[in-house]
Amino acid sequence: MPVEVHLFAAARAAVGESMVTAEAGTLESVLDTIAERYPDFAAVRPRCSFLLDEVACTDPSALVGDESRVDVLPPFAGG
Amino acid sequence: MPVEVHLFAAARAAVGESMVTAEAGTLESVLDTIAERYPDFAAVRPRCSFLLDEVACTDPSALVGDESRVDVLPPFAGG
Amino acid sequence: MADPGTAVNNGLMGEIRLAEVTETVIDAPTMERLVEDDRAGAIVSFSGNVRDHDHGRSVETLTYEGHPSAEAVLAEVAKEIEGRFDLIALAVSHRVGPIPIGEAALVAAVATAHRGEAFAACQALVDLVKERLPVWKHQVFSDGTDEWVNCA
Amino acid sequence: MADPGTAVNNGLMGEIRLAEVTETVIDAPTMERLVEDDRAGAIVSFSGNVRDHDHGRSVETLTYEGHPSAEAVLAEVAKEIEGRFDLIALAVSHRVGPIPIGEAALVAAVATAHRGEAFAACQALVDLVKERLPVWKHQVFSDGTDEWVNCA
Repeated sequence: MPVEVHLFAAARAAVGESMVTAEAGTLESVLDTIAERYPDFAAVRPRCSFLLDEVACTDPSALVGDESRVDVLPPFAGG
Repeated sequence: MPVEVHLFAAARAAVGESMVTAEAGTLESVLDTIAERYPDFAAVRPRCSFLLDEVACTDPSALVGDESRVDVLPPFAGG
Repeated sequence: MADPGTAVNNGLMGEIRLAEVTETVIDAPTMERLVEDDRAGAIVSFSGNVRDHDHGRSVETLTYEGHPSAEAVLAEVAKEIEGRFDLIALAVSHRVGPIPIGEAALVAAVATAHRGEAFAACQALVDLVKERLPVWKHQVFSDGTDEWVNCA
Repeated sequence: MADPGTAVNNGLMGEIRLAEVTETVIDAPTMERLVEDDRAGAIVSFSGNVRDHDHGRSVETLTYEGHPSAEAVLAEVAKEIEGRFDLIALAVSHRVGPIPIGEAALVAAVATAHRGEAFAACQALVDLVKERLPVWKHQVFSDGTDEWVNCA
Protein backbone atom coordinates (compact mmCIF):
# COMPACT_ATOMS: atom_id res chain seq x y z
CA MET A 1 0.00 0.00 0.00
CA PRO A 2 2.39 2.73 -1.16
CA VAL A 3 1.90 6.48 -0.95
CA GLU A 4 0.26 8.04 -3.99
CA VAL A 5 1.95 11.25 -5.14
CA HIS A 6 -0.19 13.32 -7.50
CA LEU A 7 1.65 15.84 -9.64
CA PHE A 8 0.19 18.92 -11.28
CA ALA A 9 1.17 21.36 -14.00
CA ALA A 10 4.95 22.05 -14.03
CA ALA A 11 5.54 19.28 -11.47
CA ARG A 12 3.78 16.76 -13.68
CA ALA A 13 5.70 18.04 -16.71
CA ALA A 14 9.00 17.57 -14.84
CA VAL A 15 8.18 14.00 -13.80
CA GLY A 16 6.32 12.99 -16.94
CA GLU A 17 3.56 11.28 -14.95
CA SER A 18 0.47 12.61 -13.18
CA MET A 19 0.84 10.04 -10.40
CA VAL A 20 3.76 8.09 -9.00
CA THR A 21 4.03 5.94 -5.90
CA ALA A 22 6.57 6.05 -3.11
CA GLU A 23 7.25 4.28 0.17
CA ALA A 24 5.70 5.61 3.36
CA GLY A 25 7.92 7.88 5.45
CA THR A 26 8.03 11.63 5.93
CA LEU A 27 6.98 14.28 3.42
CA GLU A 28 10.67 14.97 2.89
CA SER A 29 11.60 11.33 2.28
CA VAL A 30 8.73 10.90 -0.18
CA LEU A 31 9.82 13.97 -2.14
CA ASP A 32 13.49 12.90 -2.00
CA THR A 33 12.50 9.58 -3.56
CA ILE A 34 10.82 11.36 -6.45
CA ALA A 35 13.73 13.75 -6.95
CA GLU A 36 16.14 10.80 -7.15
CA ARG A 37 13.99 8.97 -9.68
CA TYR A 38 13.12 12.07 -11.74
CA PRO A 39 16.03 14.57 -11.75
CA ASP A 40 13.95 17.34 -13.42
CA PHE A 41 11.72 17.39 -10.35
CA ALA A 42 14.50 18.93 -8.25
CA ALA A 43 14.18 22.29 -10.08
CA VAL A 44 10.45 22.72 -9.51
CA ARG A 45 10.28 21.15 -6.01
CA PRO A 46 11.44 24.23 -4.01
CA ARG A 47 8.65 26.31 -5.51
CA CYS A 48 5.88 23.83 -4.76
CA SER A 49 3.38 23.57 -1.93
CA PHE A 50 2.01 20.25 -0.76
CA LEU A 51 -1.23 18.66 0.37
CA LEU A 52 -1.16 15.64 2.65
CA ASP A 53 -4.50 13.85 2.36
CA GLU A 54 -6.07 17.04 0.98
CA VAL A 55 -4.77 19.32 3.76
CA ALA A 56 -1.96 21.83 3.25
CA CYS A 57 1.27 20.54 4.81
CA THR A 58 4.35 22.70 5.30
CA ASP A 59 6.25 20.39 7.67
CA PRO A 60 8.90 18.29 5.89
CA SER A 61 8.95 15.88 8.85
CA ALA A 62 5.20 15.20 8.66
CA LEU A 63 4.52 11.47 8.63
CA VAL A 64 3.19 10.10 5.36
CA GLY A 65 1.67 6.71 6.12
CA ASP A 66 0.61 3.89 3.85
CA GLU A 67 -2.33 4.72 1.61
CA SER A 68 -1.75 8.43 2.14
CA ARG A 69 -1.96 10.82 -0.75
CA VAL A 70 0.44 13.69 -1.39
CA ASP A 71 -0.44 16.44 -3.90
CA VAL A 72 2.40 18.46 -5.37
CA LEU A 73 1.24 21.98 -6.31
CA PRO A 74 3.45 24.39 -8.25
CA PRO A 75 2.87 28.15 -7.75
CA PHE A 76 -0.68 29.07 -8.72
CA ALA A 77 -1.29 31.13 -11.83
CA GLY A 78 -5.03 31.63 -12.11
CA GLY A 79 -7.02 34.55 -13.47
CA MET B 1 -31.63 93.11 -25.08
CA PRO B 2 -31.90 91.68 -21.56
CA VAL B 3 -29.76 88.96 -19.98
CA GLU B 4 -31.15 85.44 -20.38
CA VAL B 5 -30.98 83.42 -17.15
CA HIS B 6 -31.40 79.67 -17.71
CA LEU B 7 -32.44 77.66 -14.70
CA PHE B 8 -31.97 73.93 -14.19
CA ALA B 9 -33.32 71.25 -11.90
CA ALA B 10 -33.97 72.57 -8.34
CA ALA B 11 -33.31 76.16 -9.48
CA ARG B 12 -35.95 75.85 -12.19
CA ALA B 13 -38.34 74.25 -9.71
CA ALA B 14 -37.83 77.15 -7.28
CA VAL B 15 -38.47 79.78 -9.95
CA GLY B 16 -41.13 77.89 -11.86
CA GLU B 17 -39.59 78.84 -15.22
CA SER B 18 -36.69 77.40 -17.21
CA MET B 19 -35.68 80.86 -18.44
CA VAL B 20 -36.19 84.36 -17.10
CA THR B 21 -34.71 87.66 -18.21
CA ALA B 22 -32.97 90.31 -16.16
CA GLU B 23 -31.26 93.64 -16.73
CA ALA B 24 -27.54 93.71 -17.49
CA GLY B 25 -25.25 94.35 -14.51
CA THR B 26 -23.06 92.07 -12.45
CA LEU B 27 -23.62 88.38 -11.79
CA GLU B 28 -24.66 89.37 -8.27
CA SER B 29 -27.16 92.00 -9.40
CA VAL B 30 -28.71 89.61 -11.91
CA LEU B 31 -29.13 86.92 -9.23
CA ASP B 32 -30.47 89.48 -6.72
CA THR B 33 -33.12 90.47 -9.24
CA ILE B 34 -34.26 86.85 -9.55
CA ALA B 35 -34.26 86.32 -5.78
CA GLU B 36 -36.46 89.39 -5.31
CA ARG B 37 -38.93 88.26 -7.96
CA TYR B 38 -38.93 84.57 -6.92
CA PRO B 39 -38.47 84.26 -3.13
CA ASP B 40 -37.99 80.43 -3.30
CA PHE B 41 -34.82 80.99 -5.35
CA ALA B 42 -33.02 82.40 -2.28
CA ALA B 43 -32.85 78.94 -0.66
CA VAL B 44 -31.23 77.18 -3.61
CA ARG B 45 -29.02 80.08 -4.79
CA PRO B 46 -26.15 79.60 -2.28
CA ARG B 47 -25.68 76.00 -3.44
CA CYS B 48 -25.57 76.81 -7.14
CA SER B 49 -22.68 77.33 -9.54
CA PHE B 50 -22.96 79.60 -12.55
CA LEU B 51 -21.97 79.76 -16.18
CA LEU B 52 -21.54 83.12 -17.88
CA ASP B 53 -21.82 82.61 -21.63
CA GLU B 54 -21.03 78.90 -21.16
CA VAL B 55 -17.93 79.46 -19.01
CA ALA B 56 -17.84 78.79 -15.26
CA CYS B 57 -17.97 82.07 -13.32
CA THR B 58 -17.29 82.31 -9.58
CA ASP B 59 -16.90 86.10 -9.36
CA PRO B 60 -20.10 87.87 -8.16
CA SER B 61 -18.79 91.15 -9.57
CA ALA B 62 -18.32 89.73 -13.08
CA LEU B 63 -20.00 91.96 -15.66
CA VAL B 64 -23.05 90.49 -17.32
CA GLY B 65 -23.67 92.53 -20.45
CA ASP B 66 -26.70 92.76 -22.74
CA GLU B 67 -27.41 89.56 -24.64
CA SER B 68 -25.31 87.57 -22.20
CA ARG B 69 -26.51 84.21 -20.94
CA VAL B 70 -26.27 83.04 -17.33
CA ASP B 71 -26.83 79.36 -16.46
CA VAL B 72 -27.80 78.51 -12.90
CA LEU B 73 -26.60 75.02 -11.95
CA PRO B 74 -27.62 73.37 -8.67
CA PRO B 75 -25.24 70.77 -7.17
CA PHE B 76 -24.71 67.92 -9.62
CA ALA B 77 -26.16 64.49 -8.84
CA GLY B 78 -25.22 62.21 -11.70
CA GLY B 79 -24.43 58.52 -11.71
CA MET C 1 -12.11 42.90 -35.43
CA ALA C 2 -11.75 46.61 -36.12
CA ASP C 3 -8.32 48.13 -35.67
CA PRO C 4 -8.67 49.80 -32.27
CA GLY C 5 -6.27 52.50 -33.34
CA THR C 6 -8.83 53.77 -35.82
CA ALA C 7 -12.03 52.96 -33.92
CA VAL C 8 -14.36 55.92 -34.10
CA ASN C 9 -17.48 56.36 -32.03
CA ASN C 10 -19.34 59.51 -31.26
CA GLY C 11 -16.61 61.48 -33.02
CA LEU C 12 -13.99 60.38 -30.49
CA MET C 13 -10.80 58.63 -31.55
CA GLY C 14 -8.59 55.89 -30.25
CA GLU C 15 -8.75 54.87 -26.64
CA ILE C 16 -12.03 56.63 -25.95
CA ARG C 17 -14.55 54.44 -27.71
CA LEU C 18 -17.66 56.16 -26.39
CA ALA C 19 -18.57 59.13 -24.16
CA GLU C 20 -22.27 59.82 -24.50
CA VAL C 21 -25.27 61.27 -22.71
CA THR C 22 -28.37 59.53 -23.99
CA GLU C 23 -32.08 59.09 -23.33
CA THR C 24 -31.99 55.43 -24.31
CA VAL C 25 -31.31 52.30 -22.24
CA ILE C 26 -27.62 51.77 -21.39
CA ASP C 27 -25.89 48.71 -19.97
CA ALA C 28 -22.51 47.38 -18.91
CA PRO C 29 -22.31 44.57 -21.51
CA THR C 30 -22.50 47.16 -24.32
CA MET C 31 -19.64 49.15 -22.77
CA GLU C 32 -17.61 45.97 -22.29
CA ARG C 33 -18.00 45.05 -25.96
CA LEU C 34 -16.89 48.56 -26.97
CA VAL C 35 -13.61 48.27 -25.05
CA GLU C 36 -12.80 44.71 -26.17
CA ASP C 37 -9.29 44.46 -27.56
CA ASP C 38 -6.84 41.62 -28.10
CA ARG C 39 -4.22 43.54 -26.11
CA ALA C 40 -6.52 43.84 -23.09
CA GLY C 41 -5.78 41.57 -20.15
CA ALA C 42 -8.37 43.15 -17.87
CA ILE C 43 -11.73 44.78 -18.34
CA VAL C 44 -13.48 46.40 -15.38
CA SER C 45 -16.99 47.75 -15.71
CA PHE C 46 -19.27 49.77 -13.48
CA SER C 47 -23.03 50.03 -13.58
CA GLY C 48 -24.79 52.56 -11.36
CA ASN C 49 -28.40 51.49 -11.11
CA VAL C 50 -31.57 53.23 -10.02
CA ARG C 51 -32.77 51.87 -6.68
CA ASP C 52 -36.24 51.53 -5.25
CA HIS C 53 -35.14 53.06 -1.93
CA ASP C 54 -33.18 56.14 -0.94
CA HIS C 55 -32.32 56.80 2.70
CA GLY C 56 -35.08 54.43 3.73
CA ARG C 57 -37.79 56.05 1.60
CA SER C 58 -39.53 54.19 -1.20
CA VAL C 59 -38.80 55.71 -4.63
CA GLU C 60 -41.63 55.67 -7.15
CA THR C 61 -40.10 57.38 -10.19
CA LEU C 62 -36.72 58.82 -10.97
CA THR C 63 -35.68 61.25 -13.70
CA TYR C 64 -32.27 62.63 -14.64
CA GLU C 65 -31.94 66.02 -16.24
CA GLY C 66 -28.77 66.97 -18.09
CA HIS C 67 -27.36 70.39 -18.91
CA PRO C 68 -26.80 70.96 -22.66
CA SER C 69 -23.05 70.82 -22.02
CA ALA C 70 -23.21 67.41 -20.32
CA GLU C 71 -21.93 65.35 -23.26
CA ALA C 72 -19.03 67.75 -23.86
CA VAL C 73 -18.14 67.59 -20.16
CA LEU C 74 -18.28 63.78 -20.27
CA ALA C 75 -15.83 63.79 -23.20
CA GLU C 76 -13.47 66.05 -21.20
CA VAL C 77 -13.70 63.73 -18.21
CA ALA C 78 -12.91 60.73 -20.42
CA LYS C 79 -9.88 62.54 -21.85
CA GLU C 80 -8.62 63.44 -18.40
CA ILE C 81 -8.82 59.78 -17.29
CA GLU C 82 -7.16 58.67 -20.53
CA GLY C 83 -4.26 60.99 -19.70
CA ARG C 84 -3.98 59.83 -16.12
CA PHE C 85 -3.97 56.04 -16.66
CA ASP C 86 -2.39 53.54 -19.01
CA LEU C 87 -5.56 52.56 -20.86
CA ILE C 88 -6.20 50.43 -23.89
CA ALA C 89 -9.80 51.58 -24.19
CA LEU C 90 -12.55 53.39 -22.30
CA ALA C 91 -16.32 53.73 -22.80
CA VAL C 92 -18.79 55.67 -20.67
CA SER C 93 -22.45 56.54 -20.97
CA HIS C 94 -24.87 58.49 -18.80
CA ARG C 95 -28.60 58.18 -19.28
CA VAL C 96 -31.00 61.10 -18.82
CA GLY C 97 -34.79 61.29 -18.75
CA PRO C 98 -37.02 58.96 -16.74
CA ILE C 99 -35.23 55.74 -15.68
CA PRO C 100 -37.17 52.70 -14.41
CA ILE C 101 -36.09 51.15 -11.09
CA GLY C 102 -33.27 48.64 -11.60
CA GLU C 103 -32.00 50.15 -14.85
CA ALA C 104 -28.63 51.86 -15.19
CA ALA C 105 -28.07 55.63 -15.00
CA LEU C 106 -24.30 55.47 -15.52
CA VAL C 107 -22.22 52.73 -17.08
CA ALA C 108 -18.50 52.67 -17.77
CA ALA C 109 -15.89 50.15 -18.84
CA VAL C 110 -12.12 50.32 -19.16
CA ALA C 111 -9.69 47.88 -20.72
CA THR C 112 -6.04 47.74 -19.65
CA ALA C 113 -3.10 45.36 -19.83
CA HIS C 114 -3.17 44.64 -16.08
CA ARG C 115 -5.95 44.44 -13.55
CA GLY C 116 -4.82 46.96 -10.93
CA GLU C 117 -4.85 49.76 -13.50
CA ALA C 118 -8.30 48.71 -14.72
CA PHE C 119 -9.87 48.93 -11.25
CA ALA C 120 -8.15 52.24 -10.49
CA ALA C 121 -9.06 53.83 -13.83
CA CYS C 122 -12.70 52.72 -13.77
CA GLN C 123 -13.18 53.99 -10.21
CA ALA C 124 -11.48 57.32 -11.00
CA LEU C 125 -13.64 57.68 -14.12
CA VAL C 126 -16.86 57.13 -12.17
CA ASP C 127 -15.74 59.47 -9.36
CA LEU C 128 -14.89 62.21 -11.85
CA VAL C 129 -18.20 61.81 -13.69
CA LYS C 130 -20.02 62.16 -10.37
CA GLU C 131 -18.03 65.30 -9.54
CA ARG C 132 -18.10 67.07 -12.89
CA LEU C 133 -21.07 65.98 -14.96
CA PRO C 134 -23.82 68.66 -14.98
CA VAL C 135 -26.67 66.23 -14.42
CA TRP C 136 -29.41 66.27 -11.80
CA LYS C 137 -31.53 63.56 -10.22
CA HIS C 138 -35.18 64.08 -9.36
CA GLN C 139 -36.91 61.52 -7.17
CA VAL C 140 -40.63 61.11 -6.55
CA PHE C 141 -41.38 59.06 -3.44
CA SER C 142 -44.28 56.70 -2.82
CA ASP C 143 -45.80 59.21 -0.39
CA GLY C 144 -46.10 61.74 -3.22
CA THR C 145 -43.27 64.02 -2.08
CA ASP C 146 -40.33 64.70 -4.36
CA GLU C 147 -36.78 66.02 -4.18
CA TRP C 148 -33.86 67.12 -6.27
CA VAL C 149 -31.00 65.01 -4.89
CA ASN C 150 -28.16 66.99 -3.21
CA CYS C 151 -30.44 70.02 -3.10
CA ALA C 152 -32.88 69.13 -0.34
CA MET D 1 -37.65 38.32 -10.15
CA ALA D 2 -36.41 35.61 -7.81
CA ASP D 3 -36.11 36.48 -4.15
CA PRO D 4 -32.35 37.01 -3.77
CA GLY D 5 -32.55 35.80 -0.19
CA THR D 6 -33.38 32.32 -1.43
CA ALA D 7 -31.39 32.35 -4.67
CA VAL D 8 -29.55 29.08 -5.01
CA ASN D 9 -26.83 28.41 -7.51
CA ASN D 10 -24.19 25.75 -7.49
CA GLY D 11 -25.31 24.73 -4.00
CA LEU D 12 -24.42 28.15 -2.57
CA MET D 13 -26.99 30.29 -0.77
CA GLY D 14 -27.81 33.97 -0.49
CA GLU D 15 -25.29 36.58 -1.43
CA ILE D 16 -23.03 34.16 -3.27
CA ARG D 17 -24.93 33.52 -6.47
CA LEU D 18 -22.19 31.54 -8.22
CA ALA D 19 -18.67 30.26 -7.51
CA GLU D 20 -17.70 27.81 -10.22
CA VAL D 21 -14.74 26.34 -12.04
CA THR D 22 -15.86 25.36 -15.52
CA GLU D 23 -14.58 24.21 -18.91
CA THR D 24 -17.19 26.26 -20.77
CA VAL D 25 -17.12 29.87 -22.00
CA ILE D 26 -17.59 32.46 -19.24
CA ASP D 27 -18.32 36.18 -19.53
CA ALA D 28 -18.92 39.30 -17.46
CA PRO D 29 -22.51 39.92 -18.66
CA THR D 30 -23.57 36.54 -17.27
CA MET D 31 -22.04 37.37 -13.88
CA GLU D 32 -23.69 40.82 -13.93
CA ARG D 33 -27.10 39.28 -14.54
CA LEU D 34 -26.54 36.85 -11.65
CA VAL D 35 -25.90 39.66 -9.16
CA GLU D 36 -28.76 41.89 -10.34
CA ASP D 37 -30.93 43.01 -7.46
CA ASP D 38 -33.37 45.86 -6.91
CA ARG D 39 -31.44 46.86 -3.79
CA ALA D 40 -28.17 47.18 -5.74
CA GLY D 41 -27.00 50.70 -6.51
CA ALA D 42 -23.66 49.60 -7.94
CA ILE D 43 -22.41 46.59 -9.87
CA VAL D 44 -18.71 46.24 -10.63
CA SER D 45 -17.45 43.44 -12.82
CA PHE D 46 -14.02 42.14 -13.76
CA SER D 47 -13.03 40.11 -16.77
CA GLY D 48 -9.52 38.70 -17.01
CA ASN D 49 -8.89 37.84 -20.64
CA VAL D 50 -6.35 35.70 -22.40
CA ARG D 51 -3.89 37.85 -24.34
CA ASP D 52 -1.95 37.17 -27.50
CA HIS D 53 1.28 38.41 -25.94
CA ASP D 54 3.09 37.77 -22.67
CA HIS D 55 6.26 39.71 -21.81
CA GLY D 56 6.67 40.56 -25.47
CA ARG D 57 6.36 36.99 -26.74
CA SER D 58 3.56 35.92 -29.05
CA VAL D 59 1.23 33.37 -27.42
CA GLU D 60 -0.19 30.67 -29.69
CA THR D 61 -2.32 28.60 -27.29
CA LEU D 62 -3.14 28.82 -23.63
CA THR D 63 -4.53 26.19 -21.28
CA TYR D 64 -5.53 26.38 -17.64
CA GLU D 65 -5.33 23.33 -15.43
CA GLY D 66 -7.22 23.19 -12.15
CA HIS D 67 -6.64 21.09 -9.07
CA PRO D 68 -9.67 18.93 -8.09
CA SER D 69 -10.13 21.20 -5.05
CA ALA D 70 -10.31 24.39 -7.14
CA GLU D 71 -14.08 24.84 -7.01
CA ALA D 72 -14.17 24.26 -3.24
CA VAL D 73 -11.37 26.80 -2.79
CA LEU D 74 -13.25 29.30 -4.96
CA ALA D 75 -16.32 28.89 -2.75
CA GLU D 76 -14.16 29.55 0.35
CA VAL D 77 -12.70 32.66 -1.28
CA ALA D 78 -16.20 33.92 -2.10
CA LYS D 79 -17.30 33.34 1.49
CA GLU D 80 -14.28 35.21 2.83
CA ILE D 81 -15.06 38.22 0.62
CA GLU D 82 -18.73 38.05 1.60
CA GLY D 83 -17.65 38.29 5.24
CA ARG D 84 -15.27 41.17 4.64
CA PHE D 85 -17.55 43.49 2.63
CA ASP D 86 -21.14 44.70 2.75
CA LEU D 87 -22.35 42.85 -0.34
CA ILE D 88 -25.76 42.36 -1.85
CA ALA D 89 -24.54 39.67 -4.24
CA LEU D 90 -21.39 38.13 -5.68
CA ALA D 91 -20.70 35.80 -8.61
CA VAL D 92 -17.36 34.44 -9.77
CA SER D 93 -16.26 31.89 -12.35
CA HIS D 94 -12.87 30.56 -13.44
CA ARG D 95 -12.50 28.71 -16.71
CA VAL D 96 -10.11 25.78 -17.17
CA GLY D 97 -8.98 23.86 -20.24
CA PRO D 98 -7.85 25.48 -23.49
CA ILE D 99 -8.96 29.14 -23.81
CA PRO D 100 -8.86 30.97 -27.14
CA ILE D 101 -7.08 34.35 -27.25
CA GLY D 102 -9.43 37.18 -26.23
CA GLU D 103 -11.77 34.99 -24.16
CA ALA D 104 -12.08 35.26 -20.39
CA ALA D 105 -10.25 33.05 -17.89
CA LEU D 106 -11.72 34.68 -14.78
CA VAL D 107 -14.89 36.74 -14.44
CA ALA D 108 -16.43 38.21 -11.31
CA ALA D 109 -19.20 40.63 -10.42
CA VAL D 110 -20.34 42.15 -7.15
CA ALA D 111 -23.44 44.16 -6.34
CA THR D 112 -23.53 46.58 -3.42
CA ALA D 113 -25.58 49.54 -2.23
CA HIS D 114 -22.77 52.04 -2.88
CA ARG D 115 -20.03 52.20 -5.47
CA GLY D 116 -16.90 52.43 -3.31
CA GLU D 117 -17.70 49.11 -1.68
CA ALA D 118 -18.36 47.51 -5.07
CA PHE D 119 -14.95 48.46 -6.47
CA ALA D 120 -13.15 47.43 -3.27
CA ALA D 121 -14.95 44.08 -2.99
CA CYS D 122 -14.51 43.13 -6.65
CA GLN D 123 -10.81 43.94 -6.57
CA ALA D 124 -10.30 42.04 -3.30
CA LEU D 125 -12.19 39.07 -4.74
CA VAL D 126 -10.01 38.95 -7.84
CA ASP D 127 -6.80 39.38 -5.80
CA LEU D 128 -7.78 36.55 -3.46
CA VAL D 129 -8.70 34.25 -6.35
CA LYS D 130 -5.27 34.92 -7.87
CA GLU D 131 -3.58 34.16 -4.55
CA ARG D 132 -5.51 31.09 -3.45
CA LEU D 133 -7.02 29.28 -6.41
CA PRO D 134 -5.07 26.10 -7.26
CA VAL D 135 -5.03 26.71 -11.00
CA TRP D 136 -2.12 26.76 -13.43
CA LYS D 137 -1.55 28.46 -16.76
CA HIS D 138 0.34 26.80 -19.59
CA GLN D 139 1.41 28.90 -22.56
CA VAL D 140 2.67 27.72 -25.92
CA PHE D 141 4.49 30.45 -27.83
CA SER D 142 4.61 31.01 -31.58
CA ASP D 143 8.25 29.86 -31.64
CA GLY D 144 7.14 26.44 -30.37
CA THR D 145 8.48 26.83 -26.82
CA ASP D 146 6.15 26.55 -23.86
CA GLU D 147 6.04 27.46 -20.19
CA TRP D 148 4.06 26.99 -17.01
CA VAL D 149 3.48 30.57 -15.83
CA ASN D 150 5.14 31.48 -12.47
CA CYS D 151 7.24 28.33 -12.76
CA ALA D 152 9.75 29.25 -15.46
